[in-house]
Amino acid sequence: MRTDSLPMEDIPHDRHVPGDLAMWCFILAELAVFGVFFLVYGYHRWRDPALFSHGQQQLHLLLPTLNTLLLLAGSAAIVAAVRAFALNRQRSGRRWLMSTMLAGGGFLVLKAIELGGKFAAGITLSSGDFWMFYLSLTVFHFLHVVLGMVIVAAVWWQARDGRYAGATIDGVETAAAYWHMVDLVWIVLFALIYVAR
Amino acid sequence: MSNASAATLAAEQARAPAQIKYRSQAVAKPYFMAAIGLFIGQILFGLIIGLQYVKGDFLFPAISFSTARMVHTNLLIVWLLFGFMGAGYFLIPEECERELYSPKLAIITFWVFLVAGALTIVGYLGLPYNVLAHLTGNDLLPTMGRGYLEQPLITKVGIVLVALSFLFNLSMTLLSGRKTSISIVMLLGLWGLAIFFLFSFVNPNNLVLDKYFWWWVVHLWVEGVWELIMGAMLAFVLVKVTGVDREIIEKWLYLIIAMTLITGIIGTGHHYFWIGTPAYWQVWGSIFSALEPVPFFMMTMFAFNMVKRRRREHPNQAATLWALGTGVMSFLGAGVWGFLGTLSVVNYYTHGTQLTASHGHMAFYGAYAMVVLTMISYTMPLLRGREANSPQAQNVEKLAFWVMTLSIVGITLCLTAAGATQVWLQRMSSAPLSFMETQEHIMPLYWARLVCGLGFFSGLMLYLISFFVTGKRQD
Amino acid sequence: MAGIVDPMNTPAPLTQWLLWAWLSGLTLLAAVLAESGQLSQHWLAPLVLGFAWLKGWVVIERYMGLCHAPHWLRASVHGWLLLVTGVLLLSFR
Amino acid sequence: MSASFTKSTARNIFYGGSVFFFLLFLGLTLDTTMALPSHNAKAKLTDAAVRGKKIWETRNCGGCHTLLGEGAYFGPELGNVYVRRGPDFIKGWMKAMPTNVPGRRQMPQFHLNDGELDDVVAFLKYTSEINTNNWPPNIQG
Repeated sequence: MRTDSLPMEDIPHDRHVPGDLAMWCFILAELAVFGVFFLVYGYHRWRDPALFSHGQQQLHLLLPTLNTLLLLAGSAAIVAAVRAFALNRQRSGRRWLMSTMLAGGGFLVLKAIELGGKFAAGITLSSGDFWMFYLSLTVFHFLHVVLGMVIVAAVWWQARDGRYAGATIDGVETAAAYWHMVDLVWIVLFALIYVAR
Repeated sequence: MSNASAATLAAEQARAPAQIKYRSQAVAKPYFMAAIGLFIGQILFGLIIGLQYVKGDFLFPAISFSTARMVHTNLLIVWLLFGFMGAGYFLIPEECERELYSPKLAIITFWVFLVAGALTIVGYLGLPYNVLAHLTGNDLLPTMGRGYLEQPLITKVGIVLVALSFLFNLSMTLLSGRKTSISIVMLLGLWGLAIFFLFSFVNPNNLVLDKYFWWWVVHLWVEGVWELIMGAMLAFVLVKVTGVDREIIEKWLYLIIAMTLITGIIGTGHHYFWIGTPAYWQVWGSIFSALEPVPFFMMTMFAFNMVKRRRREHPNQAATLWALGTGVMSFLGAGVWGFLGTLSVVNYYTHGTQLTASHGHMAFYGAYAMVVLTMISYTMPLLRGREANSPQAQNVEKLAFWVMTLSIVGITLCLTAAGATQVWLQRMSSAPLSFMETQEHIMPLYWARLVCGLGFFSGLMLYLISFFVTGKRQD
Repeated sequence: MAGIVDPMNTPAPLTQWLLWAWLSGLTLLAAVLAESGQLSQHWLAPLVLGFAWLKGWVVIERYMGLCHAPHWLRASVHGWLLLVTGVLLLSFR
Repeated sequence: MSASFTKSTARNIFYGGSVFFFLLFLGLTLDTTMALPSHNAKAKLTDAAVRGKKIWETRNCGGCHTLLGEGAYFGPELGNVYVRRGPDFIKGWMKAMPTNVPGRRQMPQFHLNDGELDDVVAFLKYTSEINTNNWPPNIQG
């Protein structure tokens, strides 16, 4: 399968791409999308700081802070999972993957509560620039957490069949890379929309 | 009809050439011939409307601009569809390693499509458009009179039936054959083409919704599923002419089309800036469509990389040239020229000007016309019983490549300058001129465009001639 | 085999706990600073964007493991983080 | 450098990414269709305007003109022509076609009766009321 991976892999401290290169292409594309979204947000905020501050004042910090902690915990758990599989500790690895999914599930529940409140208050994408960006960015990110959970769940499922026993743990690393990307984007999003007001 | 097609089929099979792997691949030949014929028709009508831009009353009222333009754009779509179908009939049996499910059905489909297409064009030219609409049942379900979808209702239904017959034939072939990534991507693209065409039957009274779903055909075709077809065709030819390991080509194919759909689907939003849709599309559409050049750039790099890593010297150098040309010109036309007007702050001034036309010309030629010509260039010699044409014939074909490509670059540059003039005089000036006053200022550029159009036509004639150059065989 | 990961490329358990505590601590600190209202807006935005950069740096280097990755990849992701936090910093005037 | 790049991962990203972004597109489409009535509250789609739209389509007006910037670039933008020229000018213009000035671009005579001309005007009034986010930049279209 790996027809164009280069030789010299056994040299110690060799530069190593964590996970599949195709996934890293996807990650870079996703980062580009979010990056441009953030820059456009910055431009609009710069043009009308009052509108954005006013909108931000109406956001509560409790749920997003808990959510940040949950995503970070999920990331920490998947790092532990990669290490466990690298050491061929299958049971432990699967448990850490499950922890990541639990953390992600918690994120989704809290986020749904937060967004539900906004929708109940009649806020939509057409409720002005701030709410447009708030909803676009958070819902878009929310969907990425869902996708991240699907990927981790698929890896967890394969791990049950011993797919990552001994030979290769590419799949775990690939899923972990995606999860960390989702986390990284949220770290910026959290600072940008909720905290920096 | 069936007698005639059976006879044609028998004739095709009788001279099934040695070089194709499966005899039923020969059904691709009439499709490609029809494609080239309709391509010539498209360019002739392009010349007529190009002339009408400078001599406003040329051929009026016999052929008005709106009619000639409709023939120009509809022939474009139809010849590309013929090209895709020919490519499908050639590619799928070879990839699936079995004969086509039903060559007979393919020939029947060919004649139905050709006759329906010809009748539609005759209707456009021979009848007033509203009479044609009335006679063909537009009052039952109004679908006509929208760009690219001007076909009468019965033609649209015919297109759906032709597409279903074609897809049935290919899908049955694939289901019982070898399933390669290239053939799966090709079929996914063709199924997507058929499914999104169904939105041509959606025409709400609300103009905003009408336009909204019109783009589900037009944008999701050319910046969505057609790119899967294009990618699969290009990958197929590259596997053949470079001899690079299929596994490598196929994984790049997946990655490129993944990027295409990731950026292109939401990228539809760049059409939703000013048609009465909510303002947030300006942000969503700009962001995603700004990234649409990425897959085109990857496609270019892909084509050049594979040719650089080639493991054989294929005698058909013309096909390789077309493949590389597709990579470059689709990036320039769809990627770069598309990007020029895609950000909402820029598009506010460029929307609905000749700048859009400049992008349209180079993108359609660079991506879709060229990929079909790539496929024809690779397959036609095989369908005619040889691995490659003689060097003399290939030289004529390569010359045609350069004349057509440079002419389209000329047309694009003229139209870009025309669009910039429009933006400047009509939209940004402190004392804006009216549309028609602005047009007067652009006349020299329209003349230059017409000259480039004549250049393109001569290139196309050279291309046609290249099929009749015999010369000495290399092997 | 490309797929086999040197376990040394992943942080050891103690390091993992420390990284997690550091990231969570920065998060809580940012939230508390914002809630307390002690800081003026002029200082809050640069501070929390700085925190975001610090956290992102840890995620990129240690969680994603890009400290062991080829330089083009590492630089791309770090460049993204710097660009985003940097430009956003400018947007708060 | 050591890296793996497998076809199966690339394939999964293609399928997953396409489904993901298509579902997102459907979501945005749903939001758009729900937001349209309030976004275009001013645009009155009367019966006459609906009839006018059919006339617009069956005379292939978009073969020469743009409407909200979409169509052909041979004749002027007509989305805002109701504001630019007014109803009487539009009807008089269509009755006077073609001008038959040598060398000038010609518009066909469509032989519309007065009722049909009123329908066309009603349609163009409707298009001028659509909330286009302030496009075009000026009255010239």
